Formats: sequence, C-alpha cells, structure tokens
Amino acid sequence: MARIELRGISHTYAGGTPALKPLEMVWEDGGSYALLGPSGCGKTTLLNIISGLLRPTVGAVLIDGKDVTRAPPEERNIAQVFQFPVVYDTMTVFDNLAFPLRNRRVPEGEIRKRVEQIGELLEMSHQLGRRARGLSADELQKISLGRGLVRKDVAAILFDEPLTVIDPHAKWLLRRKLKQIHQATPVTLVYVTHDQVEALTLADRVVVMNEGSVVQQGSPEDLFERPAHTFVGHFIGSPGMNFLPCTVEEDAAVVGAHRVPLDANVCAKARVAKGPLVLGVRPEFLRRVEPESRGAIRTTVSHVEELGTHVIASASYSGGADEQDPKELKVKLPEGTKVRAGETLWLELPLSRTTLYADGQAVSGDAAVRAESHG
Amino acid sequence: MDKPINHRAWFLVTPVVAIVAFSAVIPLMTVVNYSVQDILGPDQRIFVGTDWFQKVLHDPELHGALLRQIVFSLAILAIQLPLGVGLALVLPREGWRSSLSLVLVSLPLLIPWNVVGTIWQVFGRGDIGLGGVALNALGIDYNYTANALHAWLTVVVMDVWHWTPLVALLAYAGLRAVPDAFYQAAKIDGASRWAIFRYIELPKLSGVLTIAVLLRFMDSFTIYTEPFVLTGGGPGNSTTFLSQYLATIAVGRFDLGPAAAFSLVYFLVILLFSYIFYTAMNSKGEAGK
Amino acid sequence: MKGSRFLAPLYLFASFVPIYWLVCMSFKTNEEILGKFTFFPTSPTLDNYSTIFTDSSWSQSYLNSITYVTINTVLSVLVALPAAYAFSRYRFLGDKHLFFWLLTNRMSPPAVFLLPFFQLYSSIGLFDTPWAVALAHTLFTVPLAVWILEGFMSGIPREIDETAYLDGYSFARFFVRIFLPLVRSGVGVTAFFCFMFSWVELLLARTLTSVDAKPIAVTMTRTVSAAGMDWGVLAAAGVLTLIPGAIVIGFVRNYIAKGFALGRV
Amino acid sequence: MKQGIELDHVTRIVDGETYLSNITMTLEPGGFYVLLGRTRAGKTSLLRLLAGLDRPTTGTVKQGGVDVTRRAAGQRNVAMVYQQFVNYPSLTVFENIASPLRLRKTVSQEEIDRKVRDTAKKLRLDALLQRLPAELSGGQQQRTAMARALAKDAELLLLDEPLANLDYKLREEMRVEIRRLFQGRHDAVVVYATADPVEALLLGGNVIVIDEGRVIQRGATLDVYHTPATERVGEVFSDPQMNVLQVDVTDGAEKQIRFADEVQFPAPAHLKDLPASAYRLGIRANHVRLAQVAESDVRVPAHVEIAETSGSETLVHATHGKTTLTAQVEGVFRVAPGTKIDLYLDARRLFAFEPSGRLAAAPRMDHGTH
Repeated sequence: MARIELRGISHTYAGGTPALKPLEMVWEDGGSYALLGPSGCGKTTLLNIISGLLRPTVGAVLIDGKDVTRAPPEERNIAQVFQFPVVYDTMTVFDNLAFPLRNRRVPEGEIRKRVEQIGELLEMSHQLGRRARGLSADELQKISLGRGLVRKDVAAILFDEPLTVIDPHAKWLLRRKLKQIHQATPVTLVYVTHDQVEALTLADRVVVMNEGSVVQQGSPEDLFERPAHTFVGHFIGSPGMNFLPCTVEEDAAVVGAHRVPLDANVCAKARVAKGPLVLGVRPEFLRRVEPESRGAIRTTVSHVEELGTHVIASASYSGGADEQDPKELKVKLPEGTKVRAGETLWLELPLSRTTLYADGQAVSGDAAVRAESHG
Repeated sequence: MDKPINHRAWFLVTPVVAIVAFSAVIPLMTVVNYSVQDILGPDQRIFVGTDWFQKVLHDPELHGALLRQIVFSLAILAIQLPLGVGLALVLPREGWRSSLSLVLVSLPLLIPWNVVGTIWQVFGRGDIGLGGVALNALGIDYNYTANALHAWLTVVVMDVWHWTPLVALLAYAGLRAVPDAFYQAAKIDGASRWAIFRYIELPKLSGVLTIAVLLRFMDSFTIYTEPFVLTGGGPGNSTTFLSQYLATIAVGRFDLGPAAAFSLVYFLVILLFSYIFYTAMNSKGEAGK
Repeated sequence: MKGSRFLAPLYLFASFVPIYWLVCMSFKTNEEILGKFTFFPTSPTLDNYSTIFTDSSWSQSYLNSITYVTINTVLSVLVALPAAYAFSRYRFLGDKHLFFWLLTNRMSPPAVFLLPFFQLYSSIGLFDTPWAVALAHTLFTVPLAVWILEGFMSGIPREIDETAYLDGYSFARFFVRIFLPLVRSGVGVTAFFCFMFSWVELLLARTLTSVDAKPIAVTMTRTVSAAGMDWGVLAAAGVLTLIPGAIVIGFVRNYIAKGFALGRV
Repeated sequence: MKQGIELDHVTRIVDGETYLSNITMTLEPGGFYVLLGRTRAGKTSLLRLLAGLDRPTTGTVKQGGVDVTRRAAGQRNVAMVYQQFVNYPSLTVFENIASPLRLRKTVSQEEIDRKVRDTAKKLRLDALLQRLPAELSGGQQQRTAMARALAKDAELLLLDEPLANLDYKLREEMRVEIRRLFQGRHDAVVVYATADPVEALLLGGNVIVIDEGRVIQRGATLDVYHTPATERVGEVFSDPQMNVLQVDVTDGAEKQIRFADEVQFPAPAHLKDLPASAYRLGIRANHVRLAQVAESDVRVPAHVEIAETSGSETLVHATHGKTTLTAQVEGVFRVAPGTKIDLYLDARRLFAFEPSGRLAAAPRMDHGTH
C-alpha cells in the first residue's frame, strides 16, 4: 500500500550537532524493514521524520510518490507503536481499537466489524469488553499495534523498540504475532531497534545506522555474511567480527609473518585505498587446520570460554607491523572441543568468508556489490 | 520492592511529632476543655456537658453561615477547577515564556491575604477603583459595600483571582508528567483536541485534581482574612463565613464555651472530609502502581 | 486551536490588572486618587514610599515579618527532613495514621486555634515575639514540608542509601554528605512553600503579636485606619508586601512545576 | 576470613509471602559463586540478606565463623553492585571509588590515592576520575560502581545482575572482564547473581541454582549444566529454553520411546535402563537440528512458528501437535511461519526426567568430543 522514499534527508536539532547525515532510501510497499543501531545513532530521529512528528532540516519524504514532508502525522496514513505501551486506559479494549476510526468518522457498524476482525487477528476477541487498564505489557502493546491495523487506509506501521517492556521469555510469542500479522496484511512495517535479534528476525531488509548515517542496508544474510562496514561486522553477531590489521602485497594480505591469499581485484583496489587496512573474519568462520598450512596464521590460545552450545577461544597472534605487539582474535569452536590455554592453534581465513576493509569500508572486488550496499 | 519495616524510623519523625503536638495537641485540648465548661472567671468554671454543643448546633446564625460557606466553596470549586485546568493547558511548556508565565501566574499566591483583600477593596470601589469605575461606566450600578449580591460576587471573583493559580500550577505539573508518546499516538490516531483532553490529559490529571479539590475545598472552607478585609462580613451577614462567625463569637462576644464547641464541630467536619479524600487519594495511588 | 496561545497572556493580563491598580495608586497623591480618575499617575510621586521608609514602625514590622518567616522556614525544613526520609523509606508502626494526622493539621481552620494559641503563647512568655508566630505557623507548614519532601525523596533510588550503609556511612554522615545534595531542589521548593504560607498568613500573626513583633501586614491596616484612609500609603505598603514574594518566586521558578507535582501521598 | 559464609536454615517471609525458603549452605572463602535463577526467583532477596540489608525471618548467617545475623550492613565489610547503576551522584568518580576507604579511618591519604587509581585503571576509568556519574555512559557508571566495590577489599562481594541493564554489545565485552576482575580474589567470597545461563557458563566457578526461594541445585557450573538434577534446573539453565517432550518408554524386544503417537524411536544407549513408564524428555535447542547428522537422530515433523535470528545463530520455534520445539542453528536461517519442516533430535543428548521432575538419566559426558 505504500512506498516510502526519503530524498536527501538530513536533520540537525536546534543548536546542536547533526543527528542525521544526508541519506537516500526507498522502502517498497509491503516490505518489512528495520533500522538497527546503538542508542544515539539517529534511528529514532529518522523514524520521527517518517511519521511526521519531526520535520527534517533538509530533504523530502515521499509516500507513494506524494511529497508529505510538511504534512502532519494524521495526514500521512502512518501508525506508530511506541517503546512503552500507549493505551487510553480509561477506555475498553474495543474503544481503544475503535478510537482511530471514530476520529475519522467511520460508520459505527463498520467500526464494529473492523474491530472484531482485528481483535481476532490479535487473539484478543475475548478481551474486547475489558478495560485496558490492568492488562499485561504484551497485551497493551498488541492494542497499540491494533490501533494501527484497524485503519484500512494505513500505509505503514512504525515500531519504536516495541518489545522493550516485554518479558524476555515471552518475546518470541509477540515476534511470532508480528510476523503472522505481516503475512496476513499487506502493510509496510518499519522497526526501530538496538536489538539485533529483533531487527534480523522481523525485517526482510535491515538498515544499520551509526553516528547519524546509514552504514549498510541489506538482508539479514548480507549483514552477517558480507558486512560492508567494520561497524556492521562488530555490531551484528556475538561475538562480533575479528579485525586483523594487515598490509597488502601482491594478491595477499600480510598479517604479521603470514600471508593470507585474497582476490586479486580486491588487492588491486586496496593498494590505492586510503586509510588503515584490516582483514575481517567472523569467529565462526575461522577454520582449524594443520600446523604450517598455507595461508593459515599461527595463534596461541590465551583463554577458553565453555558456553555449553559452543566454545569460544581467545587466541593471540603476532600481527601488524610490530612483531612484538600481540593481537587477539576469537574463534568459535563446536561444543565439547578440548582446547587449553597455551595451546597453539593454526587458523585459516576462508577466502569466501574474509573481507578486507579500508578505513572501515569493505573493499570489494565486485563493483556491483559495493554500489548495492550503499543503497 | 516494598519499603522495609523499620520501627526505629520513629526516631526520625519524633521532632515533627513533637513540634506539631506542641502546636496542635495542646491548643486542641484547651478547646476541648472550654467546650464542656462555662467559664465565668479565672477560678469559676462549671461543667456543662454538651450544652454548648447543643446551643451551637441550634444556632440559626451558624446555620446561615454554614449554608453560605457550602455554597461559596462549591461555587469557587466549580469555577476554579475548569479555569485552572484550562489555564494549565494553554500555558507555554518550554523556554523563558514558560518560566515567566509561571512566575506571573503564581504571583497572587504570594500576596499576604489581607493585602489581597485590600487590593480588591480598592479595585472594586466605585469612586477610586478601576474595576468599580469600569462597571459603573458600563451602566451597572455596582456597589459591593451596599449590595449583598455584589459583595458576594466580589468575594468569589477575588477568591478565583487569588487561588485559581494554585489549581493551574497543580494541573500544569500533572500535564508535564504526561509522556510525549501519548500526544504523538493521539496525533497519529487523528484525535481532536477535545479527544486528547478527554482521553489522555484528564485521566492523567485525575490524581493532581483530587489534591486540588482537597486543598481548595479545605482552604475555602476555612477562609477568613480576605472577606474580612474586603467587606467585614457584610453587608449584613451576606459574606460571613464559618471562620468569621467563629471569630465573632470567640473574640467579638468572648463566648468561649460556644466558640470552643463550634471549633470542635468545625474541626471534625473538616477531618471527615479530609479522611474521605485521603482514602480516595490513597486508593487511586494504589491503582496507579 | 490557533487562538489558544493568546489565552494565557490574556488571563495573565487580566489577573495583573488589580495588582497594577495598586502599584499605580502607590505612585499617586491622595488628591489624584480621590479627584480625577486616571489610568496612570499624572504626576508620579514617591511620597507615599518615603512616608513609609521614614517611619521606623514600618521598617521594624517589615523586619519582624521577615524574622518570623525565616524562623518558621528553617525550623519546618529542619524537622521535616528526617521525618520525610522516614516516610519515604520505611514502613513503621502507625506510619499511615501519623501521616494523615499531620495532613489534617494543614487542613484545620486557623480560626479554631486563635484563642488557644493566644493563651498558650502568653503562658510561656512567647507572646508578641517572632517565635510565637513562627511556632504557630509550623502547625501548617511542617505537614506541608513533610508532604513535599517525601515526594522528592521517594524519587531517589533506595539503592543509594543501601550502598552508603554498606560502605560504612553513618546515618548522619550519609544524610548530610550524600542525600541532602540529591534533594537540594526539593529543599528549595519546600522552603518556598513554607515561606509562602508564613508570609501570607495574617490571622494568627496578628493574634499572637501586639507591639514588638507586629508584622508588616498588620502595621499596614492599623496605620491606615489611624490615618483615616490614606490610600496612597496603603497602596505603597501593599506593593512593598508583594516584593519578597516576587523575589523568592524568581529564585525557584524552574522548580515550581516540580514542587506542585506532589501528586503522591 | 577462614570460614567463609555459612547460612543455616535461612528463611525470609515478608507479609506472608515467602522470599527465601530454608536455605542452608556454605560459601568458601576465595570462592566465585554464580547465583542463577529467573526473575523473582529470590536472587536479590538472598543477596540482600547476605549483605545484611535484610534480616532472615528465621535461621542464622555466619561470616568468618561469627554470627552476623543481627549485625548491621555497615559493620560486615560487604560490597554490593546493583543492576541499576548506583553511584553517589554528587561525588566525582574518584570520590565515589574512594568513599568506602575514606570512611575507614586507618587508610592513609596516599594509600587511598594509589588504590583508587589502580582500581580505576583496571576498569578503564582513569581518564574519567574527575567526572560526575551523570556525565558518564551507562557502561562507565556501572564500571564506577564495580570499582567502588573492588577498591573496598570487602570480605563478601555481591553482584546483582550488574550487566542486565547494558546494551548487548557492551554486556558481551564486560562479562569477559568481570571474570578477570573478580575471580582472582582468594581472600573474598564473590556471589554473582544472573538470570542468563550463558553468563553463568562464561563466569565458570560454582553455580547455585535458585527457584521460588529455594536452592534447587549447586555444584561446579559445567557439572550442573550437563547434569541438571531436575527438569526445572534444566529449564533455568538453558537459553533458549530446554525442549521438553512428554513420552512413554515401553518394553519390548527393544526398549522403545513413543512421543505424541507418531514418533517412535529406539531408546539410545544412556536411556536403555529406564523402567517402562511415562517420562519427560529434555533436550537443549542446540541439539535439535534441521538436518540429519547421526543415524540415531530422531525425526520430528513440525510447523514453523517463527525463526529468530541474531546473525550468529537462528532459533527455529516450531510445533508438533501441542509441543513447541526450538532448534538452534548456526548463522542466518530464514523460514516463513507455517512452513512444514523436519526437526532432528540428537537422541544421544536426551535428558530423561520423571513426571515429578527428577532427573532419571542424563547424556554421557564423554560423548560429543570432536
């Protein structure tokens, strides 16, 4: 029902540093998107610009091709679910759900039909006659969501950290409900969250933000397997990506005394790239290999964490220009692996799972991928 | 988590108990003492039981004062609550405008009560007061010293002027506690200004408004100085309220026994109201938690 | 709702008119007040004020007022601090009833206490001293102070107290070093409310004083009646009583709203 | 302190509600204990009681052999770090850390200065010493609280979910540090409360599992993880939640296990000796897979409810009949709700619990080594 376009949006709060650096974005109709980033990254600012609670300093917001930059929230056909449940607690659940419709003077018969429909979708039919006060947090959040769904004209629903107040063990139930609703209705959903699980679970496409700018936009797989920026590699996945300072010689990255073969195109680009070079590889993709294997690096285990489902070993290697300066990386090993501190591990960085970063940005051999990652 | 039980906390409240006991309990005992005795001289006291109470309860003048008192209190509540809430709604919320408005709004609260009386005494006079002159110029034959209704209205207007700021400040504080998200959600839901007030602001204000009602009812029920300065209770008895009548008996006529009995009844009535409000407020507090 | 932003200034303007009239009169001569009707003083004069400032009984009673108001404020805050802490942190035998009892005093009609107070303070020799008025006013200000401070203190997480006890702080040291700085604004607001009540109350103040400790507000009424309606001086005296309030409120303006948020018992 | 902390039949009841029920245990000096339990299990109540902030309704607490049940918190030489970031807002970071030392009259000014700087350095606060807590980020505030607790040299160090209020990335970094900071203290007892099983495993040491005010199991952390005494322990000590299947074990030519009519499989070696009866089988999510790996894997057809992914891992919640099963798989795995899939349960990893909840058989530990 709605395609949201952001054209050259940027925002600066009165008298302060820029909250949002210029960005372009298109969100397709019926998709589910997430804005993911640590607190203060600008994601809530962006959300408020889309919903109309905030007017951007520069740029335009288009919904279905119509410029709504100056339109107030009520004219945008957008609903929002807030971090803390916003419910009219003197009203019944039914009246809460009916509220947006009544405000728009929808005939009462139609309201009843629509509210009952939504009540069913939310599995709250039996509670419609109840007062909203005293319901549990997840029920209240469902009501907030319902007030958005109940409107036929609603083009998109925005979620601002909607599961903050939900008991951790009940979160997946509400996530499932959100997924089901998205399947059942053609609404565009936008989640704002600092929680990677929430973003990667609920959205088909995730926009990772840091310090007011978008660092990568892509599918959950993209973000995990092909981080376009060191920040994404660090922020997504636990533990985050390992970054090994390196230099590039011919078609290999040099880490300390070791040479890690890389794609020739990548190396060519890296040689002209500015900024420090690091080699990024996730702890789960590092492979244990025979000593002295080609392209592998020698590490010494400094510390082992048995996490039940798997083992995380911290290991030091001598890297970078300074041979004396040991660096540390983490490797994720299967459950029950026996490793001890002091042991030597030879680790291979698989070519397909290793990314070279120059000044934080991924150096890609393939021009197309790089352009895509910048949306 | 709940507050821990610690009976040694009594040590901390002892000073308060001592000071309030000194200024409340001892005088109250004096009152009780007077209320059951007829004091003829320094050493001549006769125990009269409930005589004074009966006399006071059957005093038609007292009935008149009580009726006026109730009508007055209800009238000023009916005006001050909506007006105060309305004012709170339109006061600026941020910046220097907010500070300035708050200072200006609060000003009447900081004027000595007899000066409040004086201000209105002067302001309402037909010869030298701006208000009185203006009304007369409009063709209204306004004279609060002679016309009972005019006197009454002047007292009400004065009280509204004096105390609406209190309601406004309470409501303002209550409104500031409403999270922004509620307003944003209402905007998105397309709620009208009235709906926002009715379904968001009013429910959130219910707590502070209970306090406002409590304070205003009690304070208006004990009003003395302002009407005394303004009209001296007149013309006739038209603006004589309970406190003034009590002062008349006690200080004017020096009828200590009836005055004491009156005081006790007066006090008990207020205690009863306070208790009802206190209970209501507490239960509201519990529900809110 | 475009017009709504004019409503507040409109109200403020209307509510300021009576005060303006008082100020205006204070700068007029009695002839002008009683003679022709003017919106502004045609020949502004400071005579009314100089009358007041040259008469020592005026300045003396001004000082009297300030004295008992200050005593009352300091006393109220000092005794209310520990009590408010107790109410905000602990449950103890009879706590709810005690709190209610305190509040009922705030509600009691001053007129009820006129005579007993007069007798009480006369018998202990405090009659006509600032202490009598200050103590009498505590009946109303202490409950209020406890109420407001309790609200502020409840907003301070109890874990801070516990950490301090675990660290080995004594109660007194903790209270002064750690806790008081946290409720600074609460103390300010409380002092403001105590000041306000003590400053505006007249009935008890008048009853408990005769000559030496006479408050300004009383001097004002008496002088005027003696002088046979000297309107100009009356207005000037009235204006002078507004000033301390205006100054104090200026200091706490940023906390007023918070102070009124005592929506909790 | 030679004898550590001894709790003897400690119970705490407030307003008729039991917070702690009949706890008897000894905490050895130099020991690092993880107190594991869900929200409201009694973790905080136990810590407060150990700190001396609350008194037991019945029972005694001994510290270093001395009965301290009635001794005030300030006299016990205990330090505590809360879940909320608790610091003295009006004191600088330096003064915050120094405050417990200053109260001890015996410590000299130079000693305090040295100690504060050392501790601050360990917690990477050295550049922030002159700031006020309100000027710090959440993580830095919590570091300050920890520094204060560490600098004090307390005999008993209590940490009540200190990382729970931090963002997950920060939490990840800090839990590694915590072990380093608190584990090397051979003179003190450290008790660390958490609801997070991963945190418990990371911190190692000993675990005390608490539920509804009772200690339901204690022992070396990994032992308890691999051999939960009851189904409830397994539940509390699994994240994601342990899968539980209601099954019947039947005798026959070969011992068979039947689950929900359709699924039947031969009992794996470690369950062969179970007498025929109804059992509840528990299996952790990481032993439920989406593809068959071993021949003994049990296939359970199911409908997907939702796949939750953190990037590194994906949890697939699916239902078979009325039973919800969760599989934990590596990497990002996306599957639409409602999809039919086959789950494979590693039979060698099944726990068997009696209907009462007691453990009947656990997987063999030697197994699974790669």
